[in-house]
Amino acid sequence: MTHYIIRRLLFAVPTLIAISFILFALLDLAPNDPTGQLPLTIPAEAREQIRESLGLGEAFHIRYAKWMEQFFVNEPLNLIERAFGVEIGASEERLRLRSWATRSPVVDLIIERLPQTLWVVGLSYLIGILIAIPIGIVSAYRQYSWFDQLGTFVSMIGFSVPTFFTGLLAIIVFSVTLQWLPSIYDTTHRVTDLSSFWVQIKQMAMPVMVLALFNAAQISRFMRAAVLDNLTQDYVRTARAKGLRERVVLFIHVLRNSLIPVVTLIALGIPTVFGGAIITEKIFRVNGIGELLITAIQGADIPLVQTLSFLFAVLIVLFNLVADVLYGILDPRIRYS
Amino acid sequence: MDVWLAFRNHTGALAGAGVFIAIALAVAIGPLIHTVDPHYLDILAKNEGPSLKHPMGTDNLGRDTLAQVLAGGRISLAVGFTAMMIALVLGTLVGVLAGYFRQLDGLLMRLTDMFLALPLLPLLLVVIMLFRDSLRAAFGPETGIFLLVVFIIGITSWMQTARIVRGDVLALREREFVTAARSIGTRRRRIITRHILPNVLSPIMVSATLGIANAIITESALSFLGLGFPPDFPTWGRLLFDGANFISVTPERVLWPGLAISLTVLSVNYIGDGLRDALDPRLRGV
Amino acid sequence: MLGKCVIGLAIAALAVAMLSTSAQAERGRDGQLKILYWQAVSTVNPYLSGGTKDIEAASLVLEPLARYDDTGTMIPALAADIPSVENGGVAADLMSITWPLRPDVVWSDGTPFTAADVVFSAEYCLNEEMGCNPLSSFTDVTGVEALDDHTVRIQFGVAKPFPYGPFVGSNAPIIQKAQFENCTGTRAQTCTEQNFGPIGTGPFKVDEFRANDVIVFSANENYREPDKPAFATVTFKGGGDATSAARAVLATGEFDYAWNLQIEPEVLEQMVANGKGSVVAGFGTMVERLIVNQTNNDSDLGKDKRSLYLDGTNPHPFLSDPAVSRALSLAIDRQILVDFGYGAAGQVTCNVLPAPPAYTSTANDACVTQNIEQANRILDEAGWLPGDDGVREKDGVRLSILYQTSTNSVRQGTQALIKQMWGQIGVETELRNIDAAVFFGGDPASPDTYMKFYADIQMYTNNFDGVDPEAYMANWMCSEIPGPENQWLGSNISRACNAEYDALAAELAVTASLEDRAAIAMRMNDVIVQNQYVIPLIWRAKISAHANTLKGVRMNAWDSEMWNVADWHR
Amino acid sequence: MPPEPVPLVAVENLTKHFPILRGVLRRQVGSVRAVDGLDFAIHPRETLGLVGESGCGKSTVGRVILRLFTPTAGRVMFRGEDITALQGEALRKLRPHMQMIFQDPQDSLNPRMTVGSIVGEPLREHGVAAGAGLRERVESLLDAVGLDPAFANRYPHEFSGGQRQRIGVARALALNPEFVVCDEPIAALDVSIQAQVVNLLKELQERLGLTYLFISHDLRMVRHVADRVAVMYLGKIVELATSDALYEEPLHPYTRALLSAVPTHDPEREATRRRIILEGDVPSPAAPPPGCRFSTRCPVAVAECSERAPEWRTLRPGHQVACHLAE
Repeated sequence: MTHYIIRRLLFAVPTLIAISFILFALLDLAPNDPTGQLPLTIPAEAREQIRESLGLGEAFHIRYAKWMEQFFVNEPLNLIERAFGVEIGASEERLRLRSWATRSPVVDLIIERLPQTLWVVGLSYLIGILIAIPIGIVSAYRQYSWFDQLGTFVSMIGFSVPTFFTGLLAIIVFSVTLQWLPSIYDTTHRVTDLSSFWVQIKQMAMPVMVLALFNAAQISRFMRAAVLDNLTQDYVRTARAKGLRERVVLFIHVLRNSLIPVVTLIALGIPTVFGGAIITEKIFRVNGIGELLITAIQGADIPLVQTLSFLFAVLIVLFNLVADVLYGILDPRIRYS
Repeated sequence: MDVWLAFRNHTGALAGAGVFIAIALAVAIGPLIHTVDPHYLDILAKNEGPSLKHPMGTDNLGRDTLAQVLAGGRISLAVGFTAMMIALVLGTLVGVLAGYFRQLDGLLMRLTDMFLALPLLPLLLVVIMLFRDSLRAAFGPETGIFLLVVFIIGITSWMQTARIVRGDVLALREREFVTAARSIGTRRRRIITRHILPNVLSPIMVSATLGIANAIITESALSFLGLGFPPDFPTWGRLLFDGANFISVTPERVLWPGLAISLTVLSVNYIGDGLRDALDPRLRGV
Repeated sequence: MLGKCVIGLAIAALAVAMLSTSAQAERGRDGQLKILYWQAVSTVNPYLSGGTKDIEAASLVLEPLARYDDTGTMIPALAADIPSVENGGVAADLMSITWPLRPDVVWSDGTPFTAADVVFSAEYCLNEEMGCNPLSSFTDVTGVEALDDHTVRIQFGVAKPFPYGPFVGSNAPIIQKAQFENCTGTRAQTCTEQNFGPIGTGPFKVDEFRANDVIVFSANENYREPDKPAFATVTFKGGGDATSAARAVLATGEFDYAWNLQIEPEVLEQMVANGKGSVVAGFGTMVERLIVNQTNNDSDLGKDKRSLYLDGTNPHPFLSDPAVSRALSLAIDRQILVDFGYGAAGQVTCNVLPAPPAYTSTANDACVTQNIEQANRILDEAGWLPGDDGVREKDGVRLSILYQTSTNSVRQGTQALIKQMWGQIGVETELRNIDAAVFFGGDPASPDTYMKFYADIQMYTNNFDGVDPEAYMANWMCSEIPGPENQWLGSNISRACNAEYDALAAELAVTASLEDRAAIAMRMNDVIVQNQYVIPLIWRAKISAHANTLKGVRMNAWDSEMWNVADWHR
Repeated sequence: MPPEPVPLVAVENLTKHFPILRGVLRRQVGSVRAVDGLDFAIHPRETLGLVGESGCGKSTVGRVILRLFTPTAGRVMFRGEDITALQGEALRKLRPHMQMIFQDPQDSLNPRMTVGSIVGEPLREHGVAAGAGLRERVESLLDAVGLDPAFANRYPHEFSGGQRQRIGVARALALNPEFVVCDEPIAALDVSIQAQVVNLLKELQERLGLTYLFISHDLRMVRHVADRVAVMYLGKIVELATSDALYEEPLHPYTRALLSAVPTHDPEREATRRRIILEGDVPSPAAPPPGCRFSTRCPVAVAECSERAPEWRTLRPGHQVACHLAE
């Protein structure tokens, strides 16, 4: 197993280098311009000068090499320095990855955005899973019962109605009409006591529920399918024939086997938690990573887009590995040696 | 046929098929009955509620919502199905090849990882920029964009299917009935089509039903980014998006396209369920 | 974290306590002000950003020497007075301007504001390695010197009939020398701390800045007017879209002020009906217009010819016929466009130079009324006759138009309406919308920029800063035609070359009298409009909304909307 | 013994090693010697039993002979023809002549196919029959294995274990093979059913003139079925004899140990039966002991055993053994 993991990690290196190159080249090709968002009144020469000042004058391969150095050497060193309060070499001289729009180090922006994304998107993922698994089990166990029909119906609605619509609906009901919940997320809010905690809960309620509905819809479908597949296996029949209690059959035998594919699926979905939820974040102004990415794309903030996309790629590759390892651990029939 | 008999006994599937056929028929022949031009702007009749002339009301430019929903349905259904088929075929192909042929596994799975890890938004921008003009010249603005949209959605949504299928194929390959087929002298192609594929059908069916919904919604996101069909070209996703801001002015504008999407997805899902059960003899008639 | 919160609470409590004890206005008495800019602020240094959002956010902190009020009149800010030829502040040869500074101003850190800060600000922007955004404000500036601690003279290389470019208006305010001294040239980009939290002289100071998310301001205790600002803190939130921003002020009442609400009027009206807030509009110089391509943009031409002027050898197959473009303009019912997409935030216009009033031509007002009949007649007479499919054609050329604009729902609606209007005169239209970042981006490699103009007609808004149209009107000179030789960076997007126009532009540059300047500018406007290089559609207002409890808001189209935030109160 | 006829199947030095890939670079660090240099022959119409503990490589032997695996070394002769290197279409052409019956009747039947199509698959694949002819043939096959031909439209899950194994048998017989590998065909069945299946196999052998390689760990059943028996230990055959000879007079200590665990019907013998308990575990096939592979557990081992591999000796007519001590 250890060898397998090391091998996969080694394989990940060329994959990631390939991805980094594709990303860099792709975004370089893309019809984007850092001065695109500036008003038309700014004259052309000023635009040109701004471009120059952002380092766009250099050749492609030099910019790529610089980017790689910044990403793999400079920024990690900065993070280490920050975390341990030490100084490694000439830290002031190090070239940092900077966002074009804000001129701030990209890493700082990401660190600033991560907490709210993890809270909102992470929580919604967790809640989505917690809702989806029981629904999936019961739906499959009582296939075609009213519960199953209702569950299928709700999850399909959840899946088929885009979040820009459910979010809007939630705002109209809970913010405009009932005036219960705020429609705008306050990222500067600090939880210090019970009442501020309550405020936090209230402002997270809508984005979390909207996203959770969407997540739950998807996962519950897979859970249901997995349980259905297992319910018809012979070992279930055998277990029942042995006179085991139905609860034991379901929870010990069926559930354990059904969770294998679902757990992998869940692991595969974790990078999306870090990636944020573009539309939901935008609607409720959670201003997390997803919002950061879409603003960067719209504002042609190439260094930010490149870095975020690549970080995202790294996470995906990593969690792919995690999913595969999990599969191996959970399903003893599959061996990696 | 057995499958049809079993499918017929599946109430949900039958109802789903009924609803789906109804939607498809409405979209196909509806415009022949309700002959209002969906592109016609009657600015004097904007934001109207339902009436005999406009059964679903009009939008803020005075376009007839029913006509738009019908016209949009043609595009959305076509996009949904074609894109789903592309994703399914690609995903299944890659999954089966990777799972069955050990030599291809590493390569194909790295490819899948790469596709999963590539950021789609910038990719779409580049692809559309590079190919829009040539496709537009070759097929006209609408067909050209249709091909592009369908291709893009298909090519960016096959990876999950591929992973799931591969996992199942890896396990299936070690099953004795596959060895049995080999010992009989069954050709590889047939082993895959007869023994492997039918046994990975249920995850594929689930992927397919989710895939249609995904494609219809992705199309709306594309329209939103200005990468999809021309702006005056209605699709369900676009109608829903354009109507969202008018939810309190003319709720019909979001109600109907929203309902159309949900009903389609729901009915396709039930059909998928029914098919899966009908295709799995262990579940048939039990 | 806890500390900050407690202090905030304490200030709020203090404010409430003070309000109850004394009727006299106290700084910070009205607690928190919540402002929503749906385009989030990315930096508080306006020299590094040309974005309106960033400039306006910075205007809470940084101040210029003079600013424009809501009528377009120049009023002193950090200056003691507005210099003019009459009061001797502007040299008779128009080669320099001398600003007297207020002596009583201190920075929010307590240090005095002096002429050295002004001189530094000019040097900061004029540094060639920096990539300064408001560089155009400093055009022709050859030197800035401090005559004494509170007098600054700006020297120009040419005679400047309008010398109020530098340090007037919020896009080029004064920054503190002490803070930015080590941030000049290439280092300007890396001074994150300074760029995110500039020390200013304005009513507020930055407490916390989160790029593209939120800024927390608090009242500047060293602000020169002791009873201002009325608010102790300002939350300046960003993100989302215009509709939901309007909702947060008008429907849910969560915020006090929402900026730039270009949304369908009926949606806005319905929100206003909640009675929580009001919509304010300010008309400046923004005109939504159609740009008519005077050159052939056929995709078969290849990149060496497509949409290139080539000294007039590449005319558009039909739009260069004045009859066609005239008919296109006549066929448009502009009032419908206003009613559909702008409501109170738009007016029909027939000019590319709609304001200030002294500059507004009345020669083209006939365009206000749609006239399909006349348009058809013009086309018939010019020999453009309907073909089998109803589309007019002549000598095998069909009146088929590719009409592009940026992605934005109002623009797409406008496109659809105009397409139908043109359909009535036998003109076929294909619509295309392009993401704004691409469309307005200057990437010379992209075929989709408004500068490349690979379409027959395109639509967008343009305007000019301040009140003087000289630079704006210079856009349509022959030398400004975009092409590969200038990386498509020319501003004459129509690609029209008119000798009369160039002569007028040259004349404007040397005319000092305001009256004569207005006459020339109006004539230039008429040349553009009557030749249909540009078809003006709508005079657009800046439109924002504020809560009914918020008093003192005076919408300003000539400067930052936040120009008088010090006067805002409950 | 009658004079030896030409064998139907013969293997010479049959070897199958599975590579062990280890480490980050997936280098081959060794191999699992599942089958290590076997020589034996199977004669027409006879049943050769192959017994041994699980993991000794007996299933691999069956699969290598059927060329489901390609041998690492050695030769496989079928009807006097070398089939070791056959590939692709040539191999496919050979398939009808040699078939296999699997251990797990559940797993060896595709749950998504009807019994009719499972049994009919080989016929269709080789173009033997189609349409009505195919159905007739399938029905007669089902009938031959004792199943109701009307069951053709049913699915495997509707049958009991024994019935499923009959389906497996029917499939194996569909192409009229001469040689059938029965890979523990009864191991997964209830004891009551085992006899039925074994009897079916015997009956079919007589009727159709089949040749069996009967792989099993059940010595009693093998005695009942097999004409000759080969005993395998850790990838090698240690003893080969007619089944009577082997059971009457086992020469190899391993065979003796195995037999000692089998209860007999003879009360007299049963009374004197002394169970030989083997010490220790079966060594890993990746690192078999030097010399005689059984030497680590052999109750009678001498020094020589762990130094030199014993020769394959014919001690009695038709009774071969690989043991230094046997005589």
